[in-house]
Amino acid sequence: MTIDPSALPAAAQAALAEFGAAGGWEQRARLLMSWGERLEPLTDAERSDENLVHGCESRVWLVGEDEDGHWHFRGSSEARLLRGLLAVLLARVDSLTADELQSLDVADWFAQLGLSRQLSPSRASGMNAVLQRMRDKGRERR
Amino acid sequence: MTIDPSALPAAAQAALAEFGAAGGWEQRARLLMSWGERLEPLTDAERSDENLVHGCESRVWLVGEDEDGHWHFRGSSEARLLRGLLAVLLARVDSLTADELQSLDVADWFAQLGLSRQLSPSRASGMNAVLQRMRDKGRERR
Amino acid sequence: MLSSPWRSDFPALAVLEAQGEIYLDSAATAQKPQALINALSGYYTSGAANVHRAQHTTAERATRAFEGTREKLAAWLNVPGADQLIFTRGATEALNLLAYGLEHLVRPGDEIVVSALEHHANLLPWQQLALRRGARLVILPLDLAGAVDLPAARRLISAHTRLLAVSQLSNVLGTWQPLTELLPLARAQGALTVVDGAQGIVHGRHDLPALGCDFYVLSSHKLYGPEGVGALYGRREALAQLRHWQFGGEMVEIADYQHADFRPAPLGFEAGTPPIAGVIGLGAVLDYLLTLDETAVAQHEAALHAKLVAGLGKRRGLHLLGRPQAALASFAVDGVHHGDLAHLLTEQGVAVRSGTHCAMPLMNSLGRTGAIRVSLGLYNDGADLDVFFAALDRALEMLA
Amino acid sequence: MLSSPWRSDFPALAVLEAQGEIYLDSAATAQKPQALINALSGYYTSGAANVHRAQHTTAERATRAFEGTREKLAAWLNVPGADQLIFTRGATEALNLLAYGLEHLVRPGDEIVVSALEHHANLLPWQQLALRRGARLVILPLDLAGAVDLPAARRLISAHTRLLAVSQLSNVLGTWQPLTELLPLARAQGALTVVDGAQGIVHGRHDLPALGCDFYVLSSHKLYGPEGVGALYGRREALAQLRHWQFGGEMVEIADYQHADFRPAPLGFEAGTPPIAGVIGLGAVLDYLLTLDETAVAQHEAALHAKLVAGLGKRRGLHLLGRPQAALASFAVDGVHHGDLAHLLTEQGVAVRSGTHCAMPLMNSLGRTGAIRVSLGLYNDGADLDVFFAALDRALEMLA
Ligand SMILES: Cc1ncc(COP(=O)(O)O)c(C=O)c1O
Ligand SMILES: Cc1ncc(COP(=O)(O)O)c(C=O)c1O
Repeated sequence: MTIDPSALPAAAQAALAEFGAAGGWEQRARLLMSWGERLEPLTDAERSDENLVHGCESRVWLVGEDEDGHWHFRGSSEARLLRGLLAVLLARVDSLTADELQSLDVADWFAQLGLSRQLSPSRASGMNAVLQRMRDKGRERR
Repeated sequence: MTIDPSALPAAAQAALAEFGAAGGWEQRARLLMSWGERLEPLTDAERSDENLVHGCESRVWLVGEDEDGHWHFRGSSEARLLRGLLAVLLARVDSLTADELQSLDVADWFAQLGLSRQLSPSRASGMNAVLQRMRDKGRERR
Repeated sequence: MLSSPWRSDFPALAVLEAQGEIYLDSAATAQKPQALINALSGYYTSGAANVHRAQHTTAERATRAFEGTREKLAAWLNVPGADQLIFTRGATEALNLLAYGLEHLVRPGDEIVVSALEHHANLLPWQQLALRRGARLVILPLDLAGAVDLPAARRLISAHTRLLAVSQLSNVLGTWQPLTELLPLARAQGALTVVDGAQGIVHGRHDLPALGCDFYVLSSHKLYGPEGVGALYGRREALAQLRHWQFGGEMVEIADYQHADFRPAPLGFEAGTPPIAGVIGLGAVLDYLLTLDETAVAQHEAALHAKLVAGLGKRRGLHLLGRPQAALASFAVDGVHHGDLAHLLTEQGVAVRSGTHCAMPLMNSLGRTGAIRVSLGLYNDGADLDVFFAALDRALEMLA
Repeated sequence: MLSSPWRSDFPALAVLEAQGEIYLDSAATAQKPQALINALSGYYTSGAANVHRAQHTTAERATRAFEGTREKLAAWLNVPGADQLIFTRGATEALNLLAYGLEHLVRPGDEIVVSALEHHANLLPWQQLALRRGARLVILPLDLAGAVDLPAARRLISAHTRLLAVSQLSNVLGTWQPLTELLPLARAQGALTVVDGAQGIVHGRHDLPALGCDFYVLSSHKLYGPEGVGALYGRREALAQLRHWQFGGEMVEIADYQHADFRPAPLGFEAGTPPIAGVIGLGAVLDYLLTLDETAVAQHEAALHAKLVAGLGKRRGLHLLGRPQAALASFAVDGVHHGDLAHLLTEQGVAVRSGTHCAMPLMNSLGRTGAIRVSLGLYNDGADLDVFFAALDRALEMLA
């Protein structure tokens, strides 16, 4: 279910605009890398085994806080393109409630960005595992 | 390796002649049944678990004696057509030495009788298992 | 009359017929639809890859198709969450996985309960588990029709019962087992329940959550799919009790030389490269089966089965084993060895199965050394049965 | 130059090429020859049946074809007596079968020896066996080239050694292991020897009796055959030491409710319906491979490999893992994450594998979080490598 873009957080709207304008794989990859660089950094303490998302081929860490029922996640990865994927995912999920997290159609989001293939069922990209971790966090809290 | 028929025991020569003349499956089946009836009977004591040939779907018993290096086998089965198969096998192997048993081409023998299909690799017919048991007996004794 | 509208979807039927062969052994394994052949050719022609491992395009396609089958099978069984389905080599491996994976829950003196009609695959793993752990294997007797005797089951399923393992549809008697009554008896004692759906899955759609078992196993090759593929369904809470069994490949989360952590179900129980084309092929078969009119299939199968049972009932000296309700019928004939009958039916191009049907203890308890089983697929026609009956009569005449 | 005369026998290569994809991940799984596709279609079109069970004609044909593959594989490996080959789902299952089937021989304090480069499939079953039995898992270190260090092995293989399990060809380093020196060290101590031939089997024909191991495992899908099929070879005396593991179906000799006797190898270790079409398909692949000029294949593969290694050697900041001798090469690039490289290679249609390649402990001991692996099949052309190198250079430029 595609959401009216204007209902999206500003960062997500920016992602839509920028990736929508990208001409090919090379531009998309460069965009991903630059989005990755803008990720809020994690502290060394946050890059802990506990925050490691299992099921990714490259290491990905995720932390999240529930602020009045709205979730804020931060994350990082060793790999630059993964950081970029993480950044566009975080842009989309920012401030969602646990319920919204459960029902979010991430495949659709990545499709809108022309990044469908990156949402792999295997552990290679790990975005599915990241999303699962977000949902688990949301569920634990209830 | 097909042997000169005249070198075969009389019973085997008879089998070749009779099965060679059989016109179709029905005649072959009736022949098998009549050959089966001519099997030397086993005593109750000989129909023991020990003499049971494993690996046959229907029960088959086999006993064998080594007379001066030449093997004589007797056998029986609950099933009539199996008794027939056993009879034509016994006709062929009678008086063979252990070495001859090892090298006997049974597939060829059954092929000559038009009974190829009965020499099944599965446990359904069990003729392979019977042959194996004969060979094992021959080998044990050496 | 009684002609299968789906027969031409299965190319082997025509080939066999042209050779004068009639296939009535579908309970052993089913013939395959063209949809499967196309799926296998298509997959191998367009590029194979290993699954869950690499990120390249070929691997992505294979992984998506592979996981797609898991979703399709979940939908077929009304299972919420495809991660409750583990792919195995077949029903047998699924049952072995259970018997080893649940071993830690079985203590000396515990009882494992199976029925008297189980296929070796649903008997021996439990028997051997009982022997390993000093537990007792309890056998539920049957009534005359060939269903588990419920009053006896009420007595035998007790506080000692740790696990109940029972077939849904008997592969020898063709009887549906009273699972709706049996499973609650075990559950009430806190015992785990395992249903062997190897035959049941082929006849009608089943709603596993509604059935209420903890585990259910099946084989693809009986459901018109390829061999080498099967599945184990487990309720989420039940799966969580399974210990890891086979090790290697992608089932591991983290490994060092002396220690390793494993992934949860399903991947944690799928060690090594799975039968990828086979799983994809099963998906294509499910897609095909979904295009069929379920009611029409059920009616056709019921009509065939009625004709089979009625025809057998007319032969003198012929005894049915139990009172078959679906899919197949097994019988013995006074004074005639099943091996002889099978031999003469084979000569006439009729493919039926003879022997103990991987249920030796059942045969012994019925006082038989074996029986002939005739079993049906949705592609069989009434004419197949006519051929069978004619061949049977001729064989019996020859053996008289 | 460097063009594979066999490429057109593998239809997927052209299909992938038309989509702008280059397959360099054959060590994960190989593409399949048309001969396999034909064999699968042919088998399912002309009538499927279960094996070793029924006597009807369809079953006879299937059983003969199935057992025919066992004979062909025995001939391929120069094994005298096809009954020394057990069909499994793959190398992983074969190794698990060994680790469970030999468990009774391992006592607390015994040592099981593996090398530092083992695939998880040849590490975890032994690691877990050691944990179950209170035995010690001993790790043989590697030399700089990536082969087991023989002086260290001479020290570490001792009277405590009960079993040595080692790869023939490393799936990460592409190095042949010094089996001719290693195996006698174990044998001299009365230890059993297991060779993981999953990669080795694909490159050159091997004479198993001459190799002198007790057990050898392989997977069909890496040898251009279908997934879901593998084999375990055992010397007759070694097989006799295996306890039965999975139970059910035709592996039983005699069963009653409380006790059963099992058949010897191979059937006693093939519980349940096997992957029949897959096994028959592997037979067709072996037939196909037999038509190829062995020397020509070896020369082509060696030339491709030399080109691969030389090309990688020219890239600045690129480090090969070990000194690859055959089939594949793995590498890391200073300051570049393997996941990023894999991502950008994928975008350019190049299928290589990145990560730990099911050998996490090896990666850790090499101080790497992962690597890129390029692996070759007999269908690859020199041009595939040119595409790869161009894509690699572009990716490295973007990541610079
Ligand atoms: C009731 C039942 N359970 C289990 C099995 C075993 O199935 P598979 O051989 O496919 O593992 C069969 C098939 O023969 C069966 O009929
Ligand atoms: C060296 C080695 N051993 C074992 C395996 C496991 O093979 P499979 O996944 O086919 O069981 C592999 C394949 O990845 C391998 O490369």
